[in-house]
Amino acid sequence: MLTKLLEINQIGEERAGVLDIPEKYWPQPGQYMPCQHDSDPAAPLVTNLFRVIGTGDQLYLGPMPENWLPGDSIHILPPQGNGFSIPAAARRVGLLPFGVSPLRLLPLLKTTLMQNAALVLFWDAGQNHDILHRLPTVVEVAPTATLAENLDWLDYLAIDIALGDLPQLNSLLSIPELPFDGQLLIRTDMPCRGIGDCGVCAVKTTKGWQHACTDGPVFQLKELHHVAQ
Amino acid sequence: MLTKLLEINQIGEERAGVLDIPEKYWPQPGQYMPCQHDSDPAAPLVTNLFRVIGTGDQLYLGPMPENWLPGDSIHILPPQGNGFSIPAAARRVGLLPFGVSPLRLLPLLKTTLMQNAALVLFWDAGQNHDILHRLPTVVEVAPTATLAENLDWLDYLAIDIALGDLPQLNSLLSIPELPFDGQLLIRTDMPCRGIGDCGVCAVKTTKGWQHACTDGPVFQLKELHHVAQ
Amino acid sequence: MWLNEDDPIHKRDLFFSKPFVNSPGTLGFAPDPHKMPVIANLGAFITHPISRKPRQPASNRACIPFPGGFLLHTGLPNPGITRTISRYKHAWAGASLPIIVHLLVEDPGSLAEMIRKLERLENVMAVELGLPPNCDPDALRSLMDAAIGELPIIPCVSPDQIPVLRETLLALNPTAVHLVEPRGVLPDEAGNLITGRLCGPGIFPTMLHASRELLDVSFPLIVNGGMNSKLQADTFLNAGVTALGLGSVLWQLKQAFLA
Amino acid sequence: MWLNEDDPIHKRDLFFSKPFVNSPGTLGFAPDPHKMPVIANLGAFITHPISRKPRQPASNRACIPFPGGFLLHTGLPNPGITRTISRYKHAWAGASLPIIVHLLVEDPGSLAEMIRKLERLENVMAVELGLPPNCDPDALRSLMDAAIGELPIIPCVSPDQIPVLRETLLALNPTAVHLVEPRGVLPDEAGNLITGRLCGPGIFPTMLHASRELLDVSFPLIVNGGMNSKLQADTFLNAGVTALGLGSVLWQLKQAFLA
Ligand SMILES: Cc1cc2nc3c(=O)[nH]c(=O)nc-3n(C[C@H](O)[C@H](O)[C@H](O)COP(=O)(O)OP(=O)(O)OC[C@H]3O[C@@H](n4cnc5c(N)ncnc54)[C@H](O)[C@@H]3O)c2cc1C
Ligand SMILES: Cc1cc2nc3c(=O)[nH]c(=O)nc-3n(C[C@H](O)[C@H](O)[C@H](O)COP(=O)(O)OP(=O)(O)OC[C@H]3O[C@@H](n4cnc5c(N)ncnc54)[C@H](O)[C@@H]3O)c2cc1C
Ligand SMILES: Cc1cc2nc3c(=O)[nH]c(=O)nc-3n(C[C@H](O)[C@H](O)[C@H](O)COP(=O)(O)O)c2cc1C
Ligand SMILES: Cc1cc2nc3c(=O)[nH]c(=O)nc-3n(C[C@H](O)[C@H](O)[C@H](O)COP(=O)(O)O)c2cc1C
Ligand code: FES
Ligand code: FES
Repeated sequence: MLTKLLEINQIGEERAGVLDIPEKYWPQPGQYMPCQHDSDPAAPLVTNLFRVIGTGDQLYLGPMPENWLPGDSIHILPPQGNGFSIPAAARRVGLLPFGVSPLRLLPLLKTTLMQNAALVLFWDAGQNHDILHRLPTVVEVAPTATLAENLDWLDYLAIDIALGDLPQLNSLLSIPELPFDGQLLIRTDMPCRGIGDCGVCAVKTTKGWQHACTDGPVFQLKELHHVAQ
Repeated sequence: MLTKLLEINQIGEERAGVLDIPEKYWPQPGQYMPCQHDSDPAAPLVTNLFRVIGTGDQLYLGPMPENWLPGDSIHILPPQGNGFSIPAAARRVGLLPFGVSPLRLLPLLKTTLMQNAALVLFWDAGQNHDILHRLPTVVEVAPTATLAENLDWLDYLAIDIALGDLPQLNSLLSIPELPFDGQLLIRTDMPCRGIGDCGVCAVKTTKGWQHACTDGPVFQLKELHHVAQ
Repeated sequence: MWLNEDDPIHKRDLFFSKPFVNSPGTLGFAPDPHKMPVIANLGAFITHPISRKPRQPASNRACIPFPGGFLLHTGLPNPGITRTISRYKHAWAGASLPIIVHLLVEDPGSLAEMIRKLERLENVMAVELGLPPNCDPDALRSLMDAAIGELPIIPCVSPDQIPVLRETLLALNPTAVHLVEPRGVLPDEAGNLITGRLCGPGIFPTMLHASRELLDVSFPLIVNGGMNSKLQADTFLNAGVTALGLGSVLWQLKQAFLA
Repeated sequence: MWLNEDDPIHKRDLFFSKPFVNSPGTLGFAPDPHKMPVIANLGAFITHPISRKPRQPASNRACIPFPGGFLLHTGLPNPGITRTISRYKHAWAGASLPIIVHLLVEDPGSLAEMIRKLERLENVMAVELGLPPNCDPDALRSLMDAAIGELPIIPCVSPDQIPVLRETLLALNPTAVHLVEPRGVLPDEAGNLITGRLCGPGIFPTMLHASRELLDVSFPLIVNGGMNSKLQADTFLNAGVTALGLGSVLWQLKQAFLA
C-alpha cells in the first residue's frame, strides 16, 4: 500500500511522523510496521517503524529516517510481530527504556492507566527533557539504578532494549529468578521480516533460537533472562 | 561555499531553481556552476548547473536533480568554463537547441535584443509549449528543418547540443564551410571539472583534443564542424 | 554402463519457464504463496543454504547498510539437511514451481551424503553448491566429483572466484553456474569488522562485469545482479544470461518491475 | 655486484609524511596548489596513468552513475611518457610533496624504456605499475623484472586480481602494493555496455574486504577505498593499511574530513 507522510515531529532526540493509515492497520505498542520510501533507489532496505507517543488522536510512528519529509510517498505493509500485552491484573507497572528514549514504551501508558495501575518509568534523562513534559503527573520517573531495589514491588516490567545490550540487562536484573512478569521489545535489524528466514534477527530463548521478526519483537522476559545471545 | 536552494520552477520538461548566490558569482550563459547536495551520501558526483531563463531579476539554474527541494543546502563553486559571446556586430542571430529544451540558450535573448539583432529560435516544440508564452513577440520560432534554408541569412548561431549528437549536426549543417559565426555549448559529463584531466569530457577540435570542462563547454563552431568526435 | 561417454551423468539441461529465480537465502526453505506472491514470477525456487549439520546464527550477525546496498552476515543458520528435508519435503513436492536445493558445502564426503538424501525427492529440480570462500580448483573438482548422482549440479561462484575457478569450470562443464553476490567487509556500530555478502542495486555493475567473464562458456548462467528494474534485467538477458537471481528486491515493498 | 643478495635492488622503503595519496587519474599529471588545495593533506602525489605512446580518449568515454558511485571509462588519454616528462618535470621537481608516477603498462620492453626515462628526475619518489586487466603471474613477474632500476616499484592490483596474483606478489615482495578500484560494466544512455573503473562510497566494503586478503603480507599496502569520512579512513588505518588512496572525494565540493 502506498501512503503519504503527513507530518514530522521532533520528540527529544527522535523524529516521529504521522502517516496516513486507516485505523485498522495501526500497530499495537511493540509491533512494527514495514515502511519504504518510494524514491530512494540507493536505500534498498525496508525501515521498520514502531508506534510511539505523540499528541492527540493520531498514530505516530518512529524513528523516522532523517531524509523522509512531509509529503513524501511511503510504501507500507500491515503491522507485524507480537506487541506488548500487559496482564489485566498488573497493578504496579514499570517501563524500562534501556539506553534509549522511552518513545516506544510510552504508548503503554493508556492501557496501564485504564487498569488503574501505578506506573514507574525507569529512565536517566535530564530533568528538563522534552518528553517529561508530555507525561501525566501520575507517572513516576526514577533513575534506572533504582530498578534493582524495586524488583519486589513490580507486577510487570516492559523493556525496550537493543539485542546487543542484553548482557548488561542480565547484570541489572542479576537475581536468578524474577518475582514479576515482564516483556522485552528486542531492537535488532529485521531485513527480511521473516520472508527469508535470514536469521539476522535471531534471539536465543529458553525455547531455542527464535526470530524477532516473527516470534517477537516483543518476547517474554522469562524466556530470555540469562539465556539470550 | 554552502548556500540554500530557495525555489524550484517547472519550466516545460525541466526543473529550474533559484539558489541564494551573490550576483558576482552568477554564471554567464553557457558557463557552468559545480553544485553538490549537502546530504546525499550515495550521490558522489558533482552536478553542473547552467544558467537558464526564469522570471524577474533572479538567477535561475538548471536542470535541477529531481530530489533537490527548496530549503536544501547546496555546496557551490564559482562559475567555470567559457560561456557564449555574441559578436557585437551580429544582426541576425539564431538559437538552435538540438533535441533539447531551449532553456540554456534563452539567457542570450537579453544581449541579442539589446544589440537590436533579429532572433530566430530553431525549435520543434508543440505550439502550446510553456516556454513559447515566456518569449517576447519579436522572437521568431521556426522548425529545425528550416535552418538549412537560412544559413545565408545568419550572422551568428548559438547551439546547445549533446556530444553524442554532433554527427547529426554535421548532417544538418552539411555545407563544407559555414558562412556565419557560431558557437556550441557541448553537453557532456564533466565529473572532474578539469582537476583530474580525466578526459571524460574530451572533444576533438581542429586544434586537437580539448576538454569541455576547461576549454568549453562553449566552443567555436568552426573549430568543431566536421571534426568533433 | 548404459550412458554415452560424451554425456556425463552430471550434465543435465535445466529449463526455466520464467527467467527469474530467488537468490539463496532470500525466501527461506520452501515457497509460500501467501507470504511471497512473487513466486508466481519465478521459474524456480532456491532454498536457504542447508548444511550437513545444524548451524546456529553467527554471534556477530548483522545487516549493515552502505551507499547502494547492505552487507548481510548471518552465519547461514539452518536446521541441517536431515531436519530440513523432513520439515519441507511435502512443501517442496506440492510447490507450484520446481525447487533447487542450495547446499552449504564443507567437504566431498558430507556433500555426497547430502546429495544422496535429496535424490528422488519429488519436485527437486537441481542442487546448488555454495562453495567455501577460498575454494581452489582442486577442491572444486573433488566437490563436483562427489556431487555426481541423479540431480543436476549448479556450482555457485562469486565474482572474486571467477579468475581462480574459470578454467576448471570450463573443463567440468556443469549443468549451469550461478554467479552470486560478492563478499565485503564493513564495521558494525561498535567498530568490529564484519564479513558478509553485499546485496542491493550498487552491486549491479560488478555483477554485469563478472557475468561477461563467463558468457563465452558453454553452460547456462544464472546471475544475481542487484536488479531492481526491467532495464537492468533486460541488460543481463540481452547479454546472454539464462536466468536472473533476485535478491534485495524481494525484501522490498516496491517490486513494480516484477508485477 | 655491490649489493647484498638478500636486499634486491627493487626493494626500497617508502615513507609517507601523511597517510593519504590521491588515486591515479584523479588529480591530473602534476600537483597544482591553486586548483587543488587538498594536496596539503597528501603524503605523495600520484600522476594520471601515462603510457609509452600517446593515448586518445576512448570513443565510448563515459561517466555513468549507479547507486553508491559511478563508473568511469576514459580510455586513459595521455600525451605519452616523453611529452609528459617534458611538460611536467619542472612541476614535479618543484612540488611540495613527492611524486609517484603511474605507468600504464603494456609489455616489459616499453615499461623498461619508460622507467629509464624517469630515473634521476627530481622529486620522483616511486613508479606505480597500472597492470593490464588480465595480467597473470608470469606477466607480472616479467613486468616486475623489467621494472628493476633505481626507483621503487609499486604494482597496482584491483580486488579481482588478488586471488590470481597474491602468491606472486608475496614472492616478489615489492616496495608496496596499491590496491585500486574494481572494474564494472554499465549500460550507457543508448544501452551500449561500457567497462570501466567503479568509484564512490559504494565500493568501500569491497575494498575493505580485498585489503584484508593482503594484510598478512610483508609489504606496505596503499588502498583506494571509496572513503568519504574519517571513520572509514580510520577503519583502514586500524586494519594496518599504510596509506589511503582518495578518489571520488577529491572531485566533491564537500571534503570535510580532509580539512
Ligand atoms: C555459529 C556460528 C558462529 C560464527 N561466528 C562467526 C564470527 O563470530 N565471526 C566470523 O567471522 N565468522 C563466524 N562464523 C562463520 C561465518 O558464519 C561463515 O563465514 C559463514 O559462511 C558466513 O555467512 P555469511 O552470512 O557471511 O554469508 P556468506 O559467507 O557471504 O555466504 C555467501 C554464500 O557462500 C556460501 N558459503 C559461505 N561460507 C561457506 C562455507 N564455509 N562453506 C560453504 N559455503 C559457504 C553460502 O552457501 C552462501 O551461498 C560463524 C559461523 C557459525 C555457524
Ligand atoms: C583511443 C582508444 C579507444 C578505445 N576505445 C575503446 C572502446 O571503444 N571500447 C572499449 O571497450 N575499449 C576501448 N579502449 C580500450 C580501453 O580504453 C582500455 O580498456 C582502457 O584501459 C580503459 O580505461 P578505463 O577508463 O576503463 O580505465 P581502467 O581500464 O578501469 O583503468 C584502471 C587501471 O587499470 C590500468 N589499466 C587499464 N587498462 C590497462 C591496460 N590495457 N594496460 C595497462 N594498464 C591498464 C590503468 O593503469 C588504471 O590504473 C580504447 C582505448 C583507446 C586508447
Ligand atoms: C571467527 C569464527 C569463524 C567461525 N567459522 C565457522 C564456520 O565456518 N562454520 C561453522 O560452522 N562455525 C563457525 N564458527 C562457529 C564456531 O564453530 C562455533 O559454532 C561458534 O563459536 C558458536 O559456538 P558456541 O555457541 O557453542 O560457543 C566460527 C566462529 C568464529 C568466532
Ligand atoms: C574495443 C576496443 C578496445 C580497444 N583497446 C585499446 C587498448 O587497450 N589500448 C589502446 O591503446 N587502444 C585501444 N583501442 C583503440 C584502438 O586501438 C584505436 O586507437 C581506436 O579505435 C581509435 O582509433 P582511430 O581514432 O584512429 O580510429 C581499442 C578500441 C576498441 C574499439
Ligand atoms: S529478519 Fe530475517 S529472519 Fe527475521
Ligand atoms: S571533466 Fe575531467 S577533464 Fe574535463
